[in-house]
Amino acid sequence: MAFLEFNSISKGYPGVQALSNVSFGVEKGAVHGLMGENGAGKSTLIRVLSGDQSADEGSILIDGVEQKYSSVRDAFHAGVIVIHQELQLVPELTVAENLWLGRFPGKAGVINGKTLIETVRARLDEIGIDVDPSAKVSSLSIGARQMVEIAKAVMLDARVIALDEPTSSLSSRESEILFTLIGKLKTKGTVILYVSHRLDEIFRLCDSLTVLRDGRLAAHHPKVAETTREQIIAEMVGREISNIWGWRERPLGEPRLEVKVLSGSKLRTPISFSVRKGEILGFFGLIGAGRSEMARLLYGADHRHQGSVTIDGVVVSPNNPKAAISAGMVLCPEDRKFDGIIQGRSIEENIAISSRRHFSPFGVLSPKKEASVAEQFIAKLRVRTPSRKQDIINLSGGNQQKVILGRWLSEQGVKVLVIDEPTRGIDVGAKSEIYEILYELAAGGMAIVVISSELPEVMGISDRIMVMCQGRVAANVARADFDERSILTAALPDKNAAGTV
Amino acid sequence: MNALKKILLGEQGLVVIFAIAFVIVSLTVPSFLTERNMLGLLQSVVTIGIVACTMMFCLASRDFDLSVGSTVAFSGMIAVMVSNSIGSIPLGLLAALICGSIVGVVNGVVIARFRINALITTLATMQIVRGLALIASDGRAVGINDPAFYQLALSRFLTVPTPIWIMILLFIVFGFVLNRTVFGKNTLAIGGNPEASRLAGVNVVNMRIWIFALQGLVCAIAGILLASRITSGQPNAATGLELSVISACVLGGVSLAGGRAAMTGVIVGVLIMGIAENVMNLLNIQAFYQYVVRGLILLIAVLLDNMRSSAAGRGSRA
Amino acid sequence: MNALKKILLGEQGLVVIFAIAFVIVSLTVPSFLTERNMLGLLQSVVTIGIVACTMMFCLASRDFDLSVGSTVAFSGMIAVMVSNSIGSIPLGLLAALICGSIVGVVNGVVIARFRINALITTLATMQIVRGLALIASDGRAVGINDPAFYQLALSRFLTVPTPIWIMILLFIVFGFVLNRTVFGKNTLAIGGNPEASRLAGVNVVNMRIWIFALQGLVCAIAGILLASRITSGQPNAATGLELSVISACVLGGVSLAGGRAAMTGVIVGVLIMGIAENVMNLLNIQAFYQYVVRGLILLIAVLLDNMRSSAAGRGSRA
Amino acid sequence: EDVKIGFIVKQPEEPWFQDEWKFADQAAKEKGFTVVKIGAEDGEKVQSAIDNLGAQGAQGFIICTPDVKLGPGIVAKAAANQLKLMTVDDRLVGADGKPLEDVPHMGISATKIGEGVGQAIVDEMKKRGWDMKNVGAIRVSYDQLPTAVDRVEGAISVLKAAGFPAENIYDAPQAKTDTEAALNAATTVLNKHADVKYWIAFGLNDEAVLGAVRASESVGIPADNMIGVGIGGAESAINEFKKPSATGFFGTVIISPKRHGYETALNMYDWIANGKEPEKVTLTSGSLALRGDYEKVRKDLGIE
Ligand SMILES: Nc1ncnc2c1ncn2[C@@H]1O[C@H](COP(=O)(O)OP(=O)(O)OP(=O)(O)O)[C@@H](O)[C@H]1O
Ligand SMILES: Nc1ncnc2c1ncn2[C@@H]1O[C@H](COP(=O)(O)OP(=O)(O)OP(=O)(O)O)[C@@H](O)[C@H]1O
Ligand SMILES: O[C@@H]1[C@@H](O)[C@@H](O)CO[C@H]1O
Ligand SMILES: [Mg+2]
Ligand SMILES: [Mg+2]
Repeated sequence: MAFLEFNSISKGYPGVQALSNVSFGVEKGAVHGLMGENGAGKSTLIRVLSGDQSADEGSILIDGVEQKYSSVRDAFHAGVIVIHQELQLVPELTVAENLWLGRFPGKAGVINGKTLIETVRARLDEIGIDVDPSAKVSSLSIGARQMVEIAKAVMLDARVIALDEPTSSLSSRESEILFTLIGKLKTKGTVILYVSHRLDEIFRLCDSLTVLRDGRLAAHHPKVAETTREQIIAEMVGREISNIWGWRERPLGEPRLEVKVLSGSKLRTPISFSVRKGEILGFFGLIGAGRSEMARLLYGADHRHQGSVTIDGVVVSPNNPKAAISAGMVLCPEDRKFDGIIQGRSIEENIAISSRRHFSPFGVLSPKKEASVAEQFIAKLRVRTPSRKQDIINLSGGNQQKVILGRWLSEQGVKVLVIDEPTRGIDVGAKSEIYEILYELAAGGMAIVVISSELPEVMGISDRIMVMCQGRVAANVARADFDERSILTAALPDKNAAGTV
Repeated sequence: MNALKKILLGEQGLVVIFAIAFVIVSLTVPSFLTERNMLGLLQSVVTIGIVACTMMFCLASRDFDLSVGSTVAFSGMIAVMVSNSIGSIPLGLLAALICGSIVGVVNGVVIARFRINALITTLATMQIVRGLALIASDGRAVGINDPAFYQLALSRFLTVPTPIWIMILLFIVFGFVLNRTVFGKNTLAIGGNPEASRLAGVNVVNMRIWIFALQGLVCAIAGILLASRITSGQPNAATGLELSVISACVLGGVSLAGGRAAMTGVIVGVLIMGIAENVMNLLNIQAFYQYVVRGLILLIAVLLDNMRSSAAGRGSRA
Repeated sequence: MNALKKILLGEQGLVVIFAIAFVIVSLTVPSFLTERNMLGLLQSVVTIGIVACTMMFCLASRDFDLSVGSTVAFSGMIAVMVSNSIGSIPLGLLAALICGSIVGVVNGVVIARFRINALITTLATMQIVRGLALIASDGRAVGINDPAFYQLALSRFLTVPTPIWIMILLFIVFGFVLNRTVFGKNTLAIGGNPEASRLAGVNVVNMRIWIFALQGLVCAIAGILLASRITSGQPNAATGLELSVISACVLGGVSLAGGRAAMTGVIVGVLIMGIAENVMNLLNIQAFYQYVVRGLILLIAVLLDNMRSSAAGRGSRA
Repeated sequence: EDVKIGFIVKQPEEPWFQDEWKFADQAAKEKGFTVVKIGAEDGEKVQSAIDNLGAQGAQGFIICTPDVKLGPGIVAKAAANQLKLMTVDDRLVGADGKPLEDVPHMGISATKIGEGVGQAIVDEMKKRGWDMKNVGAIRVSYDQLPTAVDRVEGAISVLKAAGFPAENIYDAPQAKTDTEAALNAATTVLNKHADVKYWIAFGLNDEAVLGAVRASESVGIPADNMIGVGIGGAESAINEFKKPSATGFFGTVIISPKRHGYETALNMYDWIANGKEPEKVTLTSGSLALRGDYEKVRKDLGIE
């Protein structure tokens, strides 16, 4: 019998059967992959495992013992630790406090602040995570926050650790740290459940694999090595996807977007570049390289120190998102939770929030038109939902991302599209569809800026790549010269310090 | 059975619960369901009802306004004092509307532009505006010189007094604005996630200022009607109005965390508050017990609504 | 210059601003900085100060409590009535503490367990508890039989009256609890991110109930001291206390969005409220103008604090 | 036909109004009619209370209005609901500030009662042989309530007439009408004038004066050096007299809720049932009660 057993787990939400009758087992010391399209039920399964949600039916066995926990605390005592898809940190507390939250050490409820920090510092050093334990989490970058989240799981001696898309906001370097950690845990016999949409990672890390589809078990592979990418994709999506990037040559026109000496408080060195009609310009860099900051400055989301942004020869002014949108530029932000989704509102409203001004005479809505736009993008982006009226908060992470994309793709008269991490958390099937949409838009003359931390993605879809490092442009590479090694080298900070650029 | 469940748990569940309660009260409380009492009841909720229209927007966009009571009193005073001194009622009303809006704009600018906490800001303006009303009138009510002013409240159309019509009109207008206009949807979006809304091109600062300005304007309307009904401008009028209005809104399902609001809910909330008061007086319930009963009604109403909505599984992840 | 900037913009900036304001007031307002006036000032903020200790926890965990004023009055009544009827002051005090805690637990259970909005719940209990206080006493003040009860408020230690010591003690205790205990950290965590806290295994429901229970207990302490100071239990005491206490907290930097609180801030907030009142009376400012001045002080205090913290670049994206 | 009359008061929590209601009920029991008791704290509540009475078929009502300037509105509303109208305690005035003579009224003049307070203080100061130049006066004020202003101004007018120096009268504005607020405001005044040894205090009601007395105790002024005279004479004041040793709370001007509650209700009943219109104006007076004689005074007024 396997160490961790799921027995006919079912879980429904109003209008959605998130899991039906899922059973599989994982051996001790194995890393087990969990794959599936957005909304397939991966996070739900993990939430059931973590004691956060209870299954409608079915049971979980660890080491042959049926688990009857009803809260996260019980699960923790049973040795189960989960890192959720959305970051679960308290920004107002320090790193050390976050790591100990829920199980603070101390006598009679009194915390010894110093030991708290020192023990955390020691553990972080040991596992190789470079974060100050006394720093408030609110002062950390997203990447650093993700590392803190991961440290949370690794610091405690758990029997089962589940990681829900841990690398979606990590750079390759930080991902490497995580992979090393997973290797160490494996040797200790810990069971690791690993959710990811990145096939590379699955093949590299996982021993066994389960594929979910529409809440059901689509496939179970006791040995990952014995399957192929194509097979897994087919099991997930139900069809074959041969070339996920699908890039093809496009004619490029006049410069459409021109950016001159742009700088702000988080991006001190001024940046200049331009994008031509029909061009897809990729921005690559490590996390914290300043790409998102550049995009926000470009869009007027943050205060600009200097610089100008011109679209088709017209200067965008004043410096705020509304003006940018009227001038034909839109930004799809990287952080869907804080900058993207509008909680409590329906999918339809989340899609139409910006574009509805085109079909709302005198500010009065036309519900029919709004509905049809929403339906169009729900279908086009394969958003898994029972209805367009569903509250966006009830969607799976990837589906939320798709809705936010839909918001910007449904805009009319867009001349410049800036997308920050467009496929973060999105399944393989939908990815290729999104790329297709980008090519179509580019072919129609749009200038597109894509920011991504996934090198294969930037290389796969861009006509040109600008590499950023520590707030500066480190390289500007044409498609003909794309080369993984040189792009990565340009992105690494150490070399910049040596002044080789 | 299932159909009943569907109705009770649906969007309009609160309305249905309310309707049932209404029928029960009508059958059991003598002289409740008479035309006279109904009109009296409606008149008694005119101020709360009118102000709730815009408070709904304020709460839906995650703001908060404690200054409404003072603004109602202040603009009522202004209407009477200006009418008296200039001798023109229309100019008096205009002055009141302008003053109300100014209070609103000041609130809005301080809150949205200078980014000061709405609770503190409106707590401050609540006191400042009340102080101004007291200073202007030396703490005493100001009588209305021209009896034509009373007609605002006394006149009737189809046997229903004008203030009730105005309240109904505002319910319709603001219901429409909330559900059917970009303004309404943007309000809800700001409440759901202000930063995301800003990035989606909503001018959040301006929207918030507009909402407060509207709130001030609507308070002035309520203040004018109140002055006309009580035939004087009273600097102490409408104290504590803010809590009643906010309760009515929350009772009607408006979320203090923003992003959730519905006009029907608010209307029901307002009516529940009014009916509770009305019925307690009809039943001659002792003053001290009225406190307890009022509190219990509030609790039961939200409990019921909560049972309903959690049975419907809504907001489980919120 | 730079050092000054650092002090002003640092964590303790509000304290520094306050200290500067204090010095200015001391130099300009006659008879402000006398021992007698200082003690009088401190006594005048005892109720607000004591209740603010736990209100801070309540707000920091994203909750809200409007029932504090009623609970203070109610438990004061209980203390007096039970002492009178049993003839034992300790038992009277015990009864008051128990009753206060019960109100708190009821609030907590309804809010945390039944998931009812805190504003509505405490608005309801505020009325219910006030009603109970009125019913229990038939709306009348109840005199204290045993003069020993007065000694609670009249006795002094090192020339400082006992209530002030108790307030200081509670400041220290709750300051310690907030910063140095699991309870305090969990409170901040719940306010900062309730979902994350729940997922980290913090028993959010129990924590919230505990916080409300403490709030009730502390209100009872304030109620007892108040009854002793005014030598009777008064059912109408402490109306409107809730807003003063919440303002003091917010003024002191406690975030209504939860997760941010500091005892020094709250103390400063409480003192600002007390000093404003005291100075206006010392300067003989007319009653109606006091409203305006009080409002302006509130606004200026938050504006200053805001300028400070936005210059420090904190919370730019929050 | 069943007689039903309303009794609307402005501050239902105040013991005074509780008593008025109690005595109205007593009359109702004796004559066999019904009293509907409604609290209405502001003009809007008054309007709906009258509507409510009309709707439940009352024939008339008695009111102590939250503001006398509400007069015309109340008269109009009563007429619209065909209700007979009488006022108690406070008399309605028109827009011009003149009393509405047509409405029967039973009450006390706020100014008169204030004068009573002033007189009691002046007499006692003389008796104790104080030199008014060395005496400080605490005017516990709540100026947003017109009755409160009239009362303290009444007291001040008598003080001044008796030669009390106006510059020795210090304002202690209450933020609310409870004892704690009065206590805090009075403390500041006492501390500001720490050199003054002898003090007098007056205010809106007993609670206000009690605050000043408590303040004097907390800064160590002996009871003999304080003369506070309140208004009302309900429990708050009685409790003070019951204390084992005398406090600075010297006396209170008791006004009788008995006549106000009982007689008005009876008059209204007679008016409805027998068509006998009440007197246009009946003024009652307050009587000073001291620690030594309060029981007797209360008995004389028919309370208890
Ligand atoms: N609280 C909820 N209410 C309603 N539906 C829900 C809720 N939580 C999840 N769902 C639905 O359950 C289904 C499974 O969601 P889940 O989050 O498990 O997907 P996932 O496989 O993790 O997807 P992704 O790759 O996008 O993260 C989705 O259709 C989702 O919309
Ligand atoms: N929520 C936040 N609040 C304040 N600052 C933030 C926040 N998120 C990110 N930052 C700042 O932005 C910078 C980059 O952060 P982040 O890790 O998000 O990089 P990224 O966006 O993934 O990378 P890039 O900037 O190259 O796009 C950091 O310096 C960080 O301090
Ligand atoms: O408000 C007062 C009340 O307190 C009582 O004293 C009777 O007269 C009223 O005017
Ligand atoms: Mg997921
Ligand atoms: Mg980025």
